[in-house]
Amino acid sequence: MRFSLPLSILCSALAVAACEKKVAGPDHDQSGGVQGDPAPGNDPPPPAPGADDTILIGEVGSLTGSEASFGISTRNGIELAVNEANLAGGVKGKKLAVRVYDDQGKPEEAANAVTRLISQDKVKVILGEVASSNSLAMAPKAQAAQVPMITPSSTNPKVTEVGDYIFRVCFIDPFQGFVMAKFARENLKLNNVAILKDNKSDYSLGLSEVFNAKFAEMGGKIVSTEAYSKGDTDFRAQLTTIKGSKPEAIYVPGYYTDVGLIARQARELGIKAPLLGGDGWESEKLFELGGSALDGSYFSNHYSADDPNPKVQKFIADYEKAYGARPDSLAALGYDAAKVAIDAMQKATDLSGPAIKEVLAKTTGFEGVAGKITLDAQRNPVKPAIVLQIADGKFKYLTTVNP
Amino acid sequence: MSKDALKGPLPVILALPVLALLQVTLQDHDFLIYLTSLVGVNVILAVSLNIVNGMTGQFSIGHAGFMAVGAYSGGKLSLEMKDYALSFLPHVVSDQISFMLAILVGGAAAALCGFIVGLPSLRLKGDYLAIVTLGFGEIIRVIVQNTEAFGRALGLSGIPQSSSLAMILFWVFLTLLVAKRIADSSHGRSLWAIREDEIAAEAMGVNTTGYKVRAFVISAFFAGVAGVLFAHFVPIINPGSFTFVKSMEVVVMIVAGGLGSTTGSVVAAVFLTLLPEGLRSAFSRLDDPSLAQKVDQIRMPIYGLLLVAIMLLRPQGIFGTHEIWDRWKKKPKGAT
Amino acid sequence: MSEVLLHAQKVSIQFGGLKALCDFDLEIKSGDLKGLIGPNGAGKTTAFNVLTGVYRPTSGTVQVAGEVVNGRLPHQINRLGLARTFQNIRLFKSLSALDNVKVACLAESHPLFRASGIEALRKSGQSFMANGLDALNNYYDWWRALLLTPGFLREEVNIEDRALELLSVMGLRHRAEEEAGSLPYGEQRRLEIARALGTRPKVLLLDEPAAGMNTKEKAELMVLIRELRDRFSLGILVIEHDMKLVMGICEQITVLDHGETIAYGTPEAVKKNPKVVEAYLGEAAKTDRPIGATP
Amino acid sequence: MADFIQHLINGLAAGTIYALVALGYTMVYGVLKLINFAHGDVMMVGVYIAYATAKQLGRGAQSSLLGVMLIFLVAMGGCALIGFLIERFAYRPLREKPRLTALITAIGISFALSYGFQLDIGFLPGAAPRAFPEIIRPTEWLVIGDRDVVLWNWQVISVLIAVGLMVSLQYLVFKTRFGRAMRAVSYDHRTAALMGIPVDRIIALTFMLGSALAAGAGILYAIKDTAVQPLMGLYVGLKAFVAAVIGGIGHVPGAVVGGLLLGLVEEFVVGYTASTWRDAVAFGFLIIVLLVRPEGLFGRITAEKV
Repeated sequence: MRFSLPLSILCSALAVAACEKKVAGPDHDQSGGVQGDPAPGNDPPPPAPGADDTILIGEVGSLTGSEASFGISTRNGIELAVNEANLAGGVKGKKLAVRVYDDQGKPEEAANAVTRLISQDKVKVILGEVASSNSLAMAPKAQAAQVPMITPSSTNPKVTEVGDYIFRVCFIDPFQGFVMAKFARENLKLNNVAILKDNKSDYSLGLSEVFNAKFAEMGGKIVSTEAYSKGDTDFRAQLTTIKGSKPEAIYVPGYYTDVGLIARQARELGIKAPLLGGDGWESEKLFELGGSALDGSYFSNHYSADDPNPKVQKFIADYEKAYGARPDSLAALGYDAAKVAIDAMQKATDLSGPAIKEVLAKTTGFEGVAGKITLDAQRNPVKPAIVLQIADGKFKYLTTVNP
Repeated sequence: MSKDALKGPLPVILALPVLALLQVTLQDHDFLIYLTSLVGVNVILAVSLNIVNGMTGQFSIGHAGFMAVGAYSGGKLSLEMKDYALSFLPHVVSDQISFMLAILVGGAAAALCGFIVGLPSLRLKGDYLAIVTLGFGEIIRVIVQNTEAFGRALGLSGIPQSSSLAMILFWVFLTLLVAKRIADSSHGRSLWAIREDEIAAEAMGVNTTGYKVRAFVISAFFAGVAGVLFAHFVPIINPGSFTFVKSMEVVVMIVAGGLGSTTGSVVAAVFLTLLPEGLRSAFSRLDDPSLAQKVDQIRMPIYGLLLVAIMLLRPQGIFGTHEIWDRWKKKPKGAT
Repeated sequence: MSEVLLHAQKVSIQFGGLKALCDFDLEIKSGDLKGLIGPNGAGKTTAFNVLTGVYRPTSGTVQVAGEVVNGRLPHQINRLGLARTFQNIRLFKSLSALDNVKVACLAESHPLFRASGIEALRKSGQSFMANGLDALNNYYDWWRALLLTPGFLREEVNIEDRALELLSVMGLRHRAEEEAGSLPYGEQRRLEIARALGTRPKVLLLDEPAAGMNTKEKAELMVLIRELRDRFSLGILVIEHDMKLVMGICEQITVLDHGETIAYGTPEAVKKNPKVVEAYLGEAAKTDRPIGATP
Repeated sequence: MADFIQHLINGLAAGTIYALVALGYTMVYGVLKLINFAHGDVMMVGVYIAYATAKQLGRGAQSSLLGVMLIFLVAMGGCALIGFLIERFAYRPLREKPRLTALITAIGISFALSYGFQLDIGFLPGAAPRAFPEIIRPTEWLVIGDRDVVLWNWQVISVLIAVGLMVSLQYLVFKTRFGRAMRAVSYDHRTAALMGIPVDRIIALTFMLGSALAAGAGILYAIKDTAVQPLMGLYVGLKAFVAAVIGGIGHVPGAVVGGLLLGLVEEFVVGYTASTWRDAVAFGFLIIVLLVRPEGLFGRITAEKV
């Protein structure tokens, strides 16, 4: 009697586990024909989107938690691209569908989600993640299952080093750090710059490291380096120390949630030097949090909404119509990643992993909204970055820096 | 069941062929294996935390810290040993031996930390201890974040994925066995006594400080083992995986299962790990799969409310301090 | 004359400015049955706490079985052969009565390194090494439990037998499986004594063992205490408010008032001591209860 | 030197907030012997209430004296209500249960609030941080050199408010009937009940007072750092708890000194040594204090009655 409740819970838990069991694993080439025994009571695989007339694309993103806005932008971009493709008749006569899983920004959940996409949903292509550590959690699984994976916006070089099934459509950290260093040294003619990095984010650490090296290489001087943790709200201690080193600019390669507050507090402490940053800055929210404190600051980015290219303008108009907001870089990159994937599936001889991979590896001159994508031997795109200036609560296109 | 039937290391030996069979049967079910691995790790975490929080009545909320110590030390070791193998053995065997070594080293490193954190429990009680363990977890995270060798914020990737279902289930089984045997022994009774009344226990000749520290050490060892296992099936370990939130998840499991009940910890750990997956499975078959994405969003607040509800309605959790195997024994532990 | 098992010499303890106990002397040998009385707040329980190591004395020495135990922890003192009960019953409430006694029936330790060797190390100044070996011993003990070695299983059986025997002695055999917290008051008091006996004490300190008992139970308890002394050849020290009980069983009585020992001697001598009468009259006047009367 | 003075100002400004939140911890601990883990999250809810009120008032009204007072009043009142509800329905039923039960409940409430507020369902605000309106127009009060050292009006105002609150709390606890009742409950609530003190009401009032205090502290915090987000309470709460323990939990001036001390220690460690270790500072400090002087700077050792 006393155990009836726990037992029933146990049973239901087992039932849940059991229904996972019904779906057999993917066909491993290396498993040499020996397949897992079908589980007892073998039911047909789950109905709905998995059926024959649709091609399933898998996506993993952080849709909840502090990085939710990144995941949501990316998802919207992907959705837009897929809808366009479906309107144009789909791929090989089949409709496309996207299966999205949330990983809450945690690598173990990302690995879980990607395993689920591969072995349960049997997706043809995987798109994601934004954060490099999460992409690194997914990549080995995709590589092992020979499912091509395209990350829209993981900038750490390690991601594509995992294997030949891993691609990306954004430039990598070393390039972006280099862009800002070059811009600061050559365009702004700065000599002394301080760095304020986010110690909790590999993205921020990567960028500041490259900036540090390149800026010094070009003859500039890094006068002080301080750190904070994502989610902090008081940066005065670091900024006061930075102020003492009298920099001409402060490189803050962080996320907009922190940068807005950093800018405000820097001005409050009497720091007049402009801030420099990376693509993590781009968000309408930056202005809400930072107000006018950010005027005169610069950051590098993937694309600019000012780009007169009709393709870009159409994307912006469509996106605004669908989601009621201006697309940011992550949306653009998500859109590009999906476009590249769809294009590859169309061109591939069949929809097997290796076939799609072959086509993807040969991507050259693909017209994306965030620049022309040509993949190099490391499956990284070679494309320019742009530098935006902030003025009067707007991002203003300033210049393009080529690799 | 007579005690002699399962004496000494015999159950371990009996379990091995069963695990091997499972391993062979499930070889190609990637997702199922991944899920079972996660469940296994959570079970080990919950059962080991139950030794400190449930049996000994101390309240540690920094279990993820020990897990991190194990994951990073074991993971780093595996990463370094990746290119070495014992030449006289087949690769698979050699890999498993170095994996086992990594597990033991990771467990030992965590146990050492458990000893260091256990020492302040000489002087601290209840809430204070809770905060110190929490602080310990945070400090571990900061140390990892500042150490280049541990990959800083990005984390440690490229650890050989040598984990197997058999290995994980083996350690789950070992943890359970240890927890059960502790609970049934004179050591276990001393821990219960400390939980009930520390002063009386001390007056009855129980070295309360020593026992508390030892409980911490054992609990930390298994948390460390869980960490090493985790590091060998998740392709990247990252400070973000071992935060306060992870510790709280484990606390929710043992509180829901019943503080002090190993069975309860297992059931709650299995259930709470599979619940989001089950919901995701169920929702993704619906017409509107977007519901599946919301599962995780509402998980944490639900956990919080669950804790409050359990404390108010059934503070002893599902099982209280009972165990499933109490049913087969003549004498049950006093009902709570 | 048997050896002195518990010996307190000029023991004092101070809390802040308050002297809770002052120059307390006590000697207990095997077979002794002594009483400690005094008005409320006289420092009786404090004396117990000092003797058992809960508080560290400010001055003076306490010796148990010939060893000075000042500053040792309660469990170490207990291991030397001093056990106690508590005024406000402190049983392990949610454990069964049997388990309560089993906790106290600590297993003999089976050290990897011999205790005498460790002691020698410690005496030669290498306390770090000694502590290390001690710790190893402790962990080694757990292995026996984890591997269920035959020796360990035998020990568990022995512990259970002994615990059941002690329950029988205290007339609680039939309550073995019951939750300690659910027993009636008088039985809880007896269970506490059984638990204390589990630690194989040489000296037993009973803190108001008869509190809350009815007359019949008290009479039984008096007989029981004497029996225990003879059966286990214990030295017993009793704190009790019930004068009839104290005067009835104790051979020697110490009287405390405001932390000071104001009288010591046989029940008859103590009863006649004017200081005692005065100390108690102060209270008796308030509570309207003459010395020696049962309320 | 200018750096040093600026660090000092920053540290005191941060410390003031910790001190105010720590006061609430200390008060609740005093009467209930419970570490109210949810205290920081109640503060967070208070800030959101203030945020919503300010938005309702609109740009002009929110920074008028009346507007500011209204914002404080609404937020503090709202939090007092939340504190009352939490006490009444979550802690009171558990008062006679083991302390662990209440601790777990407190952690549960903290989780439910901080993660519940991250949802974007219904009125809940979602995870993204929002800019807190400038309800006190920032004005420089003191500028040394070429803006080498800057002191702002709100920094002075928060210190004044904190000192004022501390003094009135000290007065309340030691000079009023309510305070006497509080102390009696703190000493032994069963005996206090026998003496005719309405224990339930005293505890509820203390809780409400502590929660209102948290709301006040939260608003000052939001003014300082100009942002509000659901997880803000978790960290500030933990640090304030550390401050309360450092000062000696249950001790009113101790909480203030502990808070200021923690603010300064954090500031100087970050400013003058490696800023990457910032997150470990508070806990490291706590562990050192607990090991060296477990009762805190001003606390007294209380021997457990045997």
